[in-house]
Amino acid sequence: MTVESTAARKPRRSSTKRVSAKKPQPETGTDPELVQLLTPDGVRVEHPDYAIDLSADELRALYRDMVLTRRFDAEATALQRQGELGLWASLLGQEAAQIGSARALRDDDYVFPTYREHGVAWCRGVDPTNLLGMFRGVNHGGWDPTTNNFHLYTIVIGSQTLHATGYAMGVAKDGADSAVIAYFGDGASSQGDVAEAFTFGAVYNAPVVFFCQNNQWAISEPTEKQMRVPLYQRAQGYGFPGVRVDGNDVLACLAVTRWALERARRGEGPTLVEAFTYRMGAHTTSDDPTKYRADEEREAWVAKDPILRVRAYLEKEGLADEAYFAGLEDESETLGKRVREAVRAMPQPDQLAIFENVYADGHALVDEERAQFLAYQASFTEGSASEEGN
Amino acid sequence: MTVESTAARKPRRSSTKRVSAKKPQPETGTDPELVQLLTPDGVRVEHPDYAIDLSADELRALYRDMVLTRRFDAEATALQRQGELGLWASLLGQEAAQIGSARALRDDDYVFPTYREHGVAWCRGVDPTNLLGMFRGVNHGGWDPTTNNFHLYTIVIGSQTLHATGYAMGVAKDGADSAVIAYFGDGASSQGDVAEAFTFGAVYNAPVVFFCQNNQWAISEPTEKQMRVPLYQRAQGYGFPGVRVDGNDVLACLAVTRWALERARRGEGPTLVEAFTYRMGAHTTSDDPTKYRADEEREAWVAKDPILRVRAYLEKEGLADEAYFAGLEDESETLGKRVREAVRAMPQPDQLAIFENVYADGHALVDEERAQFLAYQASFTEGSASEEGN
Amino acid sequence: MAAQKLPLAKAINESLRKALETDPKVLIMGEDVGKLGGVFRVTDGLQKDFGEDRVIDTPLAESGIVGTAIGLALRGYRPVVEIQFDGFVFPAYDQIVTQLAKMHARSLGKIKMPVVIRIPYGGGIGAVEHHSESPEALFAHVAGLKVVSPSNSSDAYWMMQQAIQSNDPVIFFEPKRRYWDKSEVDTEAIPGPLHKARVVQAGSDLTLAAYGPMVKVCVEAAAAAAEEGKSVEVLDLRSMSPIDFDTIQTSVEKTRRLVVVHEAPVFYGSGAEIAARITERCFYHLEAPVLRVGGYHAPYPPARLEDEYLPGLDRVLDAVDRSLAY
Amino acid sequence: MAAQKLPLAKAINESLRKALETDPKVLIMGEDVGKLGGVFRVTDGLQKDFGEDRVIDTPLAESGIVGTAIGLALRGYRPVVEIQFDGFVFPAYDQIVTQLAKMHARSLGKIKMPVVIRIPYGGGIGAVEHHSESPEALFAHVAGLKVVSPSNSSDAYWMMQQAIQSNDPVIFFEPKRRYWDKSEVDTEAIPGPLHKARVVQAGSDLTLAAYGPMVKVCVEAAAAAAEEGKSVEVLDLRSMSPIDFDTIQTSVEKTRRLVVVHEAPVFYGSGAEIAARITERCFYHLEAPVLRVGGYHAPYPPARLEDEYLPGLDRVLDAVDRSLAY
Ligand SMILES: Cc1ncc(C[n+]2csc(CCOP(=O)(O)OP(=O)(O)O)c2C)c(N)n1
Ligand SMILES: Cc1ncc(C[n+]2csc(CCOP(=O)(O)OP(=O)(O)O)c2C)c(N)n1
Ligand SMILES: [Mg+2]
Ligand SMILES: [Mg+2]
Repeated sequence: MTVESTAARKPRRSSTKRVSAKKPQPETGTDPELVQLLTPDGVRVEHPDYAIDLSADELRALYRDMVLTRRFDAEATALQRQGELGLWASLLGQEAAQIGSARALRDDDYVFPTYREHGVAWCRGVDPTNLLGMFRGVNHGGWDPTTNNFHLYTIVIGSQTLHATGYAMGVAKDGADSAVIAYFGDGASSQGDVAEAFTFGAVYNAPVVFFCQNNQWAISEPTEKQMRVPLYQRAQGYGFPGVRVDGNDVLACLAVTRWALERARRGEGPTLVEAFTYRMGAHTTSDDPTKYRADEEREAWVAKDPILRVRAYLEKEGLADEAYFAGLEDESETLGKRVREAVRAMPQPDQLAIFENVYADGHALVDEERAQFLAYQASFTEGSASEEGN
Repeated sequence: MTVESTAARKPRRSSTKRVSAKKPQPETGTDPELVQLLTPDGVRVEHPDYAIDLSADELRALYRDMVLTRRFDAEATALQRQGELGLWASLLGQEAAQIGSARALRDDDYVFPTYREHGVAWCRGVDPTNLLGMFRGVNHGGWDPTTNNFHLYTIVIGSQTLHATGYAMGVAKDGADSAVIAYFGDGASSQGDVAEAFTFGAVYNAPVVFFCQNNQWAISEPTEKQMRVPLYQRAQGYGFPGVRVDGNDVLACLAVTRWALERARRGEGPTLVEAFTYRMGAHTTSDDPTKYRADEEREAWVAKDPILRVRAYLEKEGLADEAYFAGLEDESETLGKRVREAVRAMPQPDQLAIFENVYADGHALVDEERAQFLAYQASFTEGSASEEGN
Repeated sequence: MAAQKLPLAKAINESLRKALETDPKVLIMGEDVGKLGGVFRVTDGLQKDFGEDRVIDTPLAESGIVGTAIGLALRGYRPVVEIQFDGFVFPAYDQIVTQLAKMHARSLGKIKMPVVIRIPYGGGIGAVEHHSESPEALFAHVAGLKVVSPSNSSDAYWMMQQAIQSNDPVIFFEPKRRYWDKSEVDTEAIPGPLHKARVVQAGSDLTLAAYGPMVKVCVEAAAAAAEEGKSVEVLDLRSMSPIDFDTIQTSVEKTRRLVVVHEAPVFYGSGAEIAARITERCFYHLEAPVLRVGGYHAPYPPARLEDEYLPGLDRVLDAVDRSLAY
Repeated sequence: MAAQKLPLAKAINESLRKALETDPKVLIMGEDVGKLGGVFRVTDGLQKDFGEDRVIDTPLAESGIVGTAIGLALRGYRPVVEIQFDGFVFPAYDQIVTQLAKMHARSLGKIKMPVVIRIPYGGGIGAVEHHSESPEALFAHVAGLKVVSPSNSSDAYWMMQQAIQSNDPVIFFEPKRRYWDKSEVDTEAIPGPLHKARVVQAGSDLTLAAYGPMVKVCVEAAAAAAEEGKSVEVLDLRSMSPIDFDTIQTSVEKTRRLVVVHEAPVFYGSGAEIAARITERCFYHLEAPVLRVGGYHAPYPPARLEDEYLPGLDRVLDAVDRSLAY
């Protein structure tokens, strides 16, 4: 490796000697910036600004959502390994952030996910098997967004935050009191589109909640490569509040998102919620995290598992008994089985689907190419028929 | 005009009733957020963080810069009216922001302007007539950026902030202690590129100063259409300091920019400086501000004129006498005359310039098209020659 | 208002006004479209009459404009977005290409994207860099978009009506140097389909095909050629995606010669697609290769060179002569 | 290292390593290019050996990546930028088209822009949306850019060397489904010019012209055609801007038939430009219109339909037959 010939100069600063930026990632638990209502050990704590009071039923329901989501997610990972899916993006570790925020929503609220919001989809009532079509490669999005007010997964990082903001502008125009939530990741926060969404949201005072799951990784890049200070602080400079919440605490995520949605409904404009969590798995099934992160980091986060802490709490408080947990276990297995079978049964899409829906009102060239395609296909059938005839 | 049939619904919030955002534009003079060292009346005030101590020579030099810049700018406006330029973007009112910040620079610092930084160009030693080529339509940028470390004007709003950041990353890599300054406007602050520049600047701790001239207008749009809170506050959320300075106070602009540049040189990373000023003229000579803003607003800002306050100070303190002002007047007129003559003398560019410099290493098609063009042109000469021969 | 003479810009203004009146879901969005009425005054007076909720001055961020327009369309609105100049559409290119164009297909037809993106385009007005470009090929190549350009006031009026009614995204290129050209607009005439080419004038020796600002030049060229006894048919293509190849084919089968004219650079331009496809369709009819006249493979030059860069009357006639010489 | 068999991805890796070794101004930038070595491992091991100052993991912002690369180039660096997938280049499109491409001309030649933008492109790997596209025409239309694509390991190695040495911005399209294909690389062979097409195999009845991933398909098609007694010449164009029309013309003057093949949609694709220009150059030689085989005017389909969407052996042969039938 050649070295630059800068020896003659006397640099007052070299890039390696530069003052290192404030580390963006404080630890959970002891961080005053972080809203927490349930500690990793399952102890309920109070927060002055974000109170929550849930019935046993409601607590169990949140727990159930998380367990079933994780089970579904594990099944999808397995299906990818078995070759049934081309790819899977696991949400492992982010169940609390997703279930907590999604359960704060009303039916008339609208959700703009990225590609990892399987728990949110679950809460919206999207059949989990519908999520798998795009990962199997049979479609680019297998559900009707308007049925559950749950938009299609968006892969181009950050784009959907603008769609959410525009939708929210429309909600405001309609005089409705619904709210909109846009999910995005820590990596996405670097995209210009997200900044523009903040600007439009602020300027039009749109009823939108920007919900960032900071899972501390964007594929192989830690958050230090995206930001120098915690993300939630960015909101203030755009003129709306930002809150950092323990993303592995389903109660805190629920409480903070509720508050943010209420602000939106009251016409107080956007909020940025940064759910501080951890991507416990690989980025996707194509990824190999051993290339870039230490096992110990993951281990430390297992202790903060979003599901275990709720279970500990439920058990400690006697809010669920063995029968409940066993029943849920059965339900999980049934879900896994149903998903497995549904995926395997998914039909190969019709070839002509290539030409469908390119336009809503049609396009002469698409018609022409479809016709050519059909003629071309037919030439084989004829050809092979005549060959068979030989 | 048809009205939407929303009468049946009971909106809890209509878009017109929404809570209005905090007004982004506090008044100068009394604003604790605003760094000021010289009041509109020409009174020197002190600021705890930004001290400055200039000799009479230095003060007069700043004054001279501003006066000559304004004179040049007026000449260019006149030349546009006379049809010598296709367009002109006047800096009227922004002289202090430009001269103050530019005089804080060292020769080895690098400047990335937008299209209105005529005062900065002046301080960098770019011959003013060179600025006029692009406005006359003879080139897209008539100076060698590396001669004066002054990049070409950039018209696509916001783009240059990323170039500045990249350049600054390179400075850091080289171990040099130069700094980089990126100029942009209040409107530009909405562009995703500017946000990305903030992110890259922060993450790489690049020695770059983001210098926004908030002249309160982006063509016809007031800053309320771009932001909800004062822009300087945005920096904090990206992890570096932001300062608002009285943009009509050349001393404050100089002091704050110096401080920001020193931070950059010391390896402390980016700074956002928001120079709060006012576009006293039209956006460009094509613009008609009477369509969108009241005369009174402009009048109020005349009282805060950046040049008058320095003159008042110089006179009050006896730092310049009548002879000085008269001499400067002469110098201004000479400059105006020189610019006028130089513009009129600018040759029509050679037609073949179309094909020059498209590539550094050439391109077969450009060569082919150039040859065709020449042949085509030649066919006329021959044609007309033969016609003449008739 | 029935038939009247209007400048092209005013025809669009009237068309937008009509749309705002007719459909409460129609919105106008863009930089400076409000009080200023846009830098070309195309939206003049609309905010005053329809309010800030319908005619929206946006932040200076093209990706944001198109991205929020997509969101508004999802909510049931029909946004008509203005990009201030051709050269400033690129920050929005990602939203247009990866989101707007694909949303209908991605959603298996569940989502419609009735978004119009208005772009004043082309040169000839002596402007600075980025204000004179013709990027239509960069949109026409992208499936999911429709791309059109009117050449006269009547088309400007009616094509805008049709674009707004379309359930597909339409990139609407407005020939800025024709904004001030007046021609007849009949607001009660029932127009033909949005994507159909028009025979501007019939001819038998050669076909000139153009769209937007170049139609006028071609008509002038045809007149000049007529003086020399050459009968030139002029087509106004009106739509760059889809392209009405049938009309071109019919014409070429008759004239046996085709010259395509556009301001955009020839290399990878729409003339290439037309030449390729018409040659395939009319291989045995063509007496000469399809010739193309357009911009060079060079950045749009400084204003004082644009007359050399733009395909003008003489360059069109030169191509006509070269074609006829085969 | 002299001649050896390498997968295409590894050849690029070696080429980048060589460039980093040879020129201290060369930088690698992009998302995940560091420890991970990129999602395709093309930059594997480079950060380890050359440090974080030379091989730079960037924030997730393509406009920022290209924009700062421009700044670094202004400072004298030679950045080699990775865009993770074809479908993610669009956020950077504005910086590429309005800044990178024009800086040299805008500065009257004072500023050079030696920036390489690497884009893994094309389909065939069963990926999700945005991971299989072929947007080369969207760059080739833009003056100031050079656009190339290697089809084999040797070209991958050498064209990358040449692209990095170029003082012009080069968009370097890497055929991702060929990343794992091994072929001979001689790191001491002196290569021909970057923008010259190569006759892969000679033939006399018809010319197949392709680049990147489609060259292999065309070679297979030529073999299949040979079995039926048809002699097909195969050209690897290697460069989409400039296009080496001379080599194509020479071939077509001999074979009198041309079929252009690419994955990108046919409509406004590079095949259109080639068809138009070759028809003009070889009008009296062509026995059949230039035919084009490529993607449809539709978004790249879900993975389980890509075999139908991509031009495969049979579709190429179909075009060969159709051409020969004229
Ligand atoms: C515009 C764009 N660039 C690059 C990619 C490739 N990519 C997919 S996911 C990803 C990382 C995203 O990180 P983050 O936003 O933190 O979300 P997470 O995956 O952690 O949920 C990248 C770079 C993309 N999808 N879109
Ligand atoms: C990307 C882009 N969009 C739109 C424009 C058209 N335009 C030129 S200047 C301008 C307003 C800029 O406002 P601001 O950033 O405040 O700078 P100022 O003109 O006030 O100095 C606009 C919209 C442009 N040049 N670039
Ligand atoms: Mg992440
Ligand atoms: Mg401004």
